[in-house]
Amino acid sequence: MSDWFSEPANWVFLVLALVIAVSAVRVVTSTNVVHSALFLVLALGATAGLFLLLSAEFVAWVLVLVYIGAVIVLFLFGIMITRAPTGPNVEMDHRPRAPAAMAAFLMFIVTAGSGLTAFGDQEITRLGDGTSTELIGEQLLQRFVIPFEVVSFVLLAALIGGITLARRDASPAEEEATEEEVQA
Amino acid sequence: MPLLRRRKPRKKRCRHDSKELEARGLELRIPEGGELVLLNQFLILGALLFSLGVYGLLVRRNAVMVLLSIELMLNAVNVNLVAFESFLRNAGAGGQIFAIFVITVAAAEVGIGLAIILLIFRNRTSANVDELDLMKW
Amino acid sequence: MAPDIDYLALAPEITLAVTAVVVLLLDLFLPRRQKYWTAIVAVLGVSFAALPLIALAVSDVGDRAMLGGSFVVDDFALVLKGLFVIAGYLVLLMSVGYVESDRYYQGEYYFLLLMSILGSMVLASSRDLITLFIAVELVSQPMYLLAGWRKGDLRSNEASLKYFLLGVLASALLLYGMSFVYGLTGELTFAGIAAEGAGKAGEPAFIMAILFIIAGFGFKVSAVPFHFWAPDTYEGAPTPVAAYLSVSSKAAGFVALLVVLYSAFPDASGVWGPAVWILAALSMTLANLTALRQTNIVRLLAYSSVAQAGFMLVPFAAAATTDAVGLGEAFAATVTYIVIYAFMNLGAFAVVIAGARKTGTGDIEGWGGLGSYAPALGALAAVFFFSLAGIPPLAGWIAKLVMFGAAMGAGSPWMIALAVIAAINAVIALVYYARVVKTIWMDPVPATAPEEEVRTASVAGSLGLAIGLSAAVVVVAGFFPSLVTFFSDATKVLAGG
Amino acid sequence: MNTFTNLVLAAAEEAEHSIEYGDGGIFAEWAWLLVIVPFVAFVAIVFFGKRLPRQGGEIAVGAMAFVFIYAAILFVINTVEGVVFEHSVEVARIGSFAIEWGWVVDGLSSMMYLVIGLLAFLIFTYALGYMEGDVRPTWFFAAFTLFAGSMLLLVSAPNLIQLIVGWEGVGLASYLLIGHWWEDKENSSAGMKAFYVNKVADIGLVIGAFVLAIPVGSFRISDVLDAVVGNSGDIEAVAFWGAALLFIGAMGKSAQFPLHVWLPDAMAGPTPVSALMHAATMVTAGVYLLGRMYPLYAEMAAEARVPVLIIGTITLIIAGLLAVVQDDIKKVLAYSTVSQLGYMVAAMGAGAYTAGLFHLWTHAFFKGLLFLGAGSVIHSVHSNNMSDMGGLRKPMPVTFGTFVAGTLALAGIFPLAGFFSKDEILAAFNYEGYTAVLVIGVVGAFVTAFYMARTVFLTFYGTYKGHGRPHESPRVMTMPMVVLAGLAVVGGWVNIPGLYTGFTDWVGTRAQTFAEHHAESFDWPVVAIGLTAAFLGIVAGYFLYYRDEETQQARDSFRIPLLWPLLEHKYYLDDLYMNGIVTPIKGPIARFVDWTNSYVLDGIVNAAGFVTRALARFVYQDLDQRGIDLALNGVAYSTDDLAGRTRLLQTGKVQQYAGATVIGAVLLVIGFVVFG
Repeated sequence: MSDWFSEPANWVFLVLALVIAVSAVRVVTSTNVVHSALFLVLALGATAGLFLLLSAEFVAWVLVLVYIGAVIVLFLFGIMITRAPTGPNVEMDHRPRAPAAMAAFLMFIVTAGSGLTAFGDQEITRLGDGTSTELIGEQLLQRFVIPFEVVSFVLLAALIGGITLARRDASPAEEEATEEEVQA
Repeated sequence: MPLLRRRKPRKKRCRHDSKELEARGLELRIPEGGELVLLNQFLILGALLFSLGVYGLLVRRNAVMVLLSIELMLNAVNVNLVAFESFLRNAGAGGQIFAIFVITVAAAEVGIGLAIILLIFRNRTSANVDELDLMKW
Repeated sequence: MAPDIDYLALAPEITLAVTAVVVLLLDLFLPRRQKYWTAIVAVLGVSFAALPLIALAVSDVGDRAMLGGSFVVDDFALVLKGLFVIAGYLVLLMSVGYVESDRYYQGEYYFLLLMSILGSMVLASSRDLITLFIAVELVSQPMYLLAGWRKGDLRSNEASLKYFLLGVLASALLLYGMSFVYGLTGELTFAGIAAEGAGKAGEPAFIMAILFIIAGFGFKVSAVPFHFWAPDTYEGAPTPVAAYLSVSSKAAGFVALLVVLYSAFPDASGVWGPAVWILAALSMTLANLTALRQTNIVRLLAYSSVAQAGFMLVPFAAAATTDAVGLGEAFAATVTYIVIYAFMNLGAFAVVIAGARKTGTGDIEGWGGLGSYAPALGALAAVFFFSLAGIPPLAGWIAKLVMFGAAMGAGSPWMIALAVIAAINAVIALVYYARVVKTIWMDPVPATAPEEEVRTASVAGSLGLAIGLSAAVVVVAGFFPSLVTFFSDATKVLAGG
Repeated sequence: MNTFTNLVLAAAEEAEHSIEYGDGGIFAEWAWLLVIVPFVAFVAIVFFGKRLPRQGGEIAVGAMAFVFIYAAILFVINTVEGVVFEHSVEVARIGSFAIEWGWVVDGLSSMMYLVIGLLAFLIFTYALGYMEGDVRPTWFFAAFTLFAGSMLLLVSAPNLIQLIVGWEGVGLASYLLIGHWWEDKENSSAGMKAFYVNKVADIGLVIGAFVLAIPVGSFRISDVLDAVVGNSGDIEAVAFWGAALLFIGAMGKSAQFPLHVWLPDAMAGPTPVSALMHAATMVTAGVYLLGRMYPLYAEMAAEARVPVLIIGTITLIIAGLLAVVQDDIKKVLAYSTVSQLGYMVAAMGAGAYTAGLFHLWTHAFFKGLLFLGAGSVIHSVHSNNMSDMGGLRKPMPVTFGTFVAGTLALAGIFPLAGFFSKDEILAAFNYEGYTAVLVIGVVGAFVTAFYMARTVFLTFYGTYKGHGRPHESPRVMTMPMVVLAGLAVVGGWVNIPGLYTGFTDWVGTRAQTFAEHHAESFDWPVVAIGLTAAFLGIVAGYFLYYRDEETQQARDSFRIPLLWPLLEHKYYLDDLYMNGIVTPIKGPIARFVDWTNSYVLDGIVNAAGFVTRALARFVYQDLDQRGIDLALNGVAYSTDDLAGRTRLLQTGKVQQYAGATVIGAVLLVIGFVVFG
């Protein structure tokens, strides 16, 4: 065990993991929606740090940009627009929580257990050998060009559909009016 | 640029000989010294995130909170994928690319989810998922 | 260095993508009253997508693989793409009248539907985890939105949210499983996974990964216990969307399952066979029992579709206990069932759309006497429902026969037990299918029925065409099953049969 | 390497594939017309029937006339030269199995063609009169034609798949026909009941077909039976199970105990339907299946004949007793049919292939006749209940005469048709040494004669108790009855042991040879016992129901409640107590004591009748109505109850669904890791 602690990367890991774990717990237990969202930012930020530790820079920055830059802002907008109670709210959870906790616990046993049985004490031996962003870009546009193109359609569909669904409907009369305006 | 670059070879800790690795079909991986960073520490963190996400999904009443929990679960997958990628380090960078796709898809999902939540909120002035049981049995 | 792309192989997808974008652009410039052009373009685009498929089918080049074997156009992919195109075509036809009649965003509606069809097309060719995952997402995400398309209807909102939340949960499970498959084998392509994973079938982590993937796709095919969204979503969603969910989306889930299980985990059939056995038995029994008590016709069809998914899973379970030949047969049996199911279920939904307009209700009781004022519709309803029940000589019977053949052919006691469960369930299913037919034909017209002119109003042309085409297939394939088995035999390539 | 093109070519090649053997001649080669013509007629009636003067009835009758004439020609050819012909066309391949359509012309099938063609022709003609002025005659004739066509498809099947298709088609058509007058909810429910019960039994048929086909690698009946006869392949291992499972299917269609419950309810359909269904089609399908697969039962799966024999025997006596207490004339005949089917099945179980089929043959004539007669009576008095009839001998002479001929034939009186066939079955029981079965068979013969005598006396003797003025039916209805009456008299003369055994030769003309257990000549003691039992039955019926109108009424004053206790629950119980138990005990038993004092000899005969009736009442009220119906309803209820519970899983709460998904996935993993 002392060997493990003698490895500086592990200290970094420990700190990041602790931050991630604590913020993740707060995400699911906080009684304040905004706090939850901000803790999610923290968890994701620390995850990005973890990715840097694993020398996956590109993914780390994508995570920061996409999540912290865009998704969380979206969330905060969502929270504001839906006027979710931003203050502490004890009614945030179902009662009793035990069945949910049980299910989550079983899930943890299964997911963590499979990792433990499969990889035991195998090590990440090439921690520092980062995959270059160049390779990722090349791969994305070579081997994974089809999913790359398809995912753009996923985003487009989500965008178009999301706007259509979320926007307030004008009454038919109003629509007619705007249309006439446009045509005029 | 990697955050930590350690090149000090520590051969004695290497638990895998190349033969075993070949048997695993990972000929691309060149053992150059263990660093005692276990794969499992990442996987267990991933499992923890995933399970916490499950807990939040099951227990939160507000739909936005449920969505936040789902983001935790998807993030757990990213942790797994990136950790596996550094563990395997095969030339394709598949794990990282997979993670990028997961992030993108998750973003799309958040957009869709918030649109739906907004719609429901407008119609019912509440975003609590447990109040939605018009249809059952 | 440009990626090596076979454009002919991609032509069906490209056609659809272009159509979708054209629909979207057209929608911007069309005045409100002429939005129906989007429907016409969408239908035409889907029809055109069939042309390259035919060209590929008759071309002399064999399998076309590209991008390191992660995108393959073989007979399996062609057959299923054909199915997706036809099913999409029928759903579009069903949608036309339905979408026009209310305040729907037509352009966006067709765009999203086309996106989902595009996703299923890509899915059929996907041979690596990333492509498969993205394709699955492209199939589902537009559907999350379309389920809530009746924006003012609380039920539709609820349908959308339930589908979305459970869908995302399923995606998360799927991804978690996939991440472990990647970690354990170091491969993303199915061929690589199959090669690397050969000796790993007994590892708990591998078992977990496979089962999570099954759970993820189990959601898409709505197998018990991952089916809960289906009844609620079908009931609340616009009916053509429910039809699409119960046919194309379900078929996409099956295609994904077939591809993953047969081509990525051929050596782990000892794991997924029994798992699928459990899902099949649960799906058939639970859904059929619950369907007995349903009063809403769409909800009844939802449970029916869950039960049918159970029947489709039966041959999968057989794969675990059989030899290579049996594997191919089990594979072909599932494909046969999916193809036949697609037509009979789409037909049933189309009849439901037409019938709901005539009777003004989705309650089965309100459908009493439909046969007396709309005999053709009543007769077609009988055709589809009896086909779903597996009454010869309708096509549904062939599907059941093939399914039984695969189960019995495997010969193990477990499979015979499953065949018996399936047979008992076929009887239970007959009860509720026949009850609908009986209500339509033999019950009096209820007092709540709308006035004469609504009841006898003619069915919209496109909807009628959809019903007619489905009925033709269901009847003709019953007499000439080789029309279907010919194609499903061709798909055996994937199972190495 | 274009796989699609190759597959097209291969498929085209395989479709040509067929087998033929035996000397067919043009008539055997064209025998597919027998199946196609009714289906074409069906389509024609559906689309054009409404525009025709008789609403499509003429097409139906024409098609059946064709079937009859063609079947008669085939039959004659077969009697002359013994045709064995089989032709199959591949329709599709499923896995390694070919799905084929084809037709068989051999002794067994040509006998069935003739029975179906003849009965269908006569009954369709009769229906022209009977259904005049019906609410939807076009629908009726369409479904009726479909029914006959499906039966012919079943009989002509050279493979099990086609047999199942025909089998299901018969079930579907019967559902349509039984529920024909669906304005009355009971009728459509009866149709559904028949459909469901048959479907339950069909599980056995379908699985049995696969069980037999898989080791042989073919669904072709001739392949399966060749494997059985040649003892080749793995068929021996599955023979018992295959045979037993097929018998479950046969139990459903041929209304064997305890799956007979649908048949009495099926009387809700129009009488011509009952006649065709119970004489020539539907119920004979099970017996035909046993006959078709008989080489399997003969040797290899001989143990599977034990349940066949037991079920058949139970059915013949229980259903016979049930017939004694019915007031509805059609129900008497319905239970009588079940009972006679019990004879046929028991004969098959005892190894008497020819005897079973012979009884099928004769039974078709006299039971068809009796149903037509009953229909004629019902048509005239507008009631099914014998308590509304009586004294019809004079206003309906033709009906009376033919009905009596049918009764005597059914009772097995020499030299009518039923005598020969029933005697042959009893002789087979004796020959095989099944003494207990023989005794039950003889008692059954007594019961048969008794309830038929009761029916005749209650219907045609005494005074008229109904409303209106009964009248003879039109000629279009009476002519078929006269023809059938003739056949009921002479139909048995085709197989007189020691004199002329043409029937044995006909039905023995088939591709596979097998050993049959058969008595070669009359078994005189059995003949004597059987005849005596029949006579005693008639005499008992005479004493109980003939002597004068007063006693007739008093002795039959109890009314058996109608069969649907669910719907009239309360009424049913009251009725049961009053009429079913109290009155019979107060009245007839008191009189019984009186009789034994006055006429001893007379009393013995009467006692037999009363014991029969008491037993019958027990069987009907306690066993059938309470026991079996309750058991079957119990299954239905518990299914329904279960449905009510499973429904509650769908709580509508999305997070509970999510929980179920998570738990489901996790438990699967845990289960597989721990137990796998």
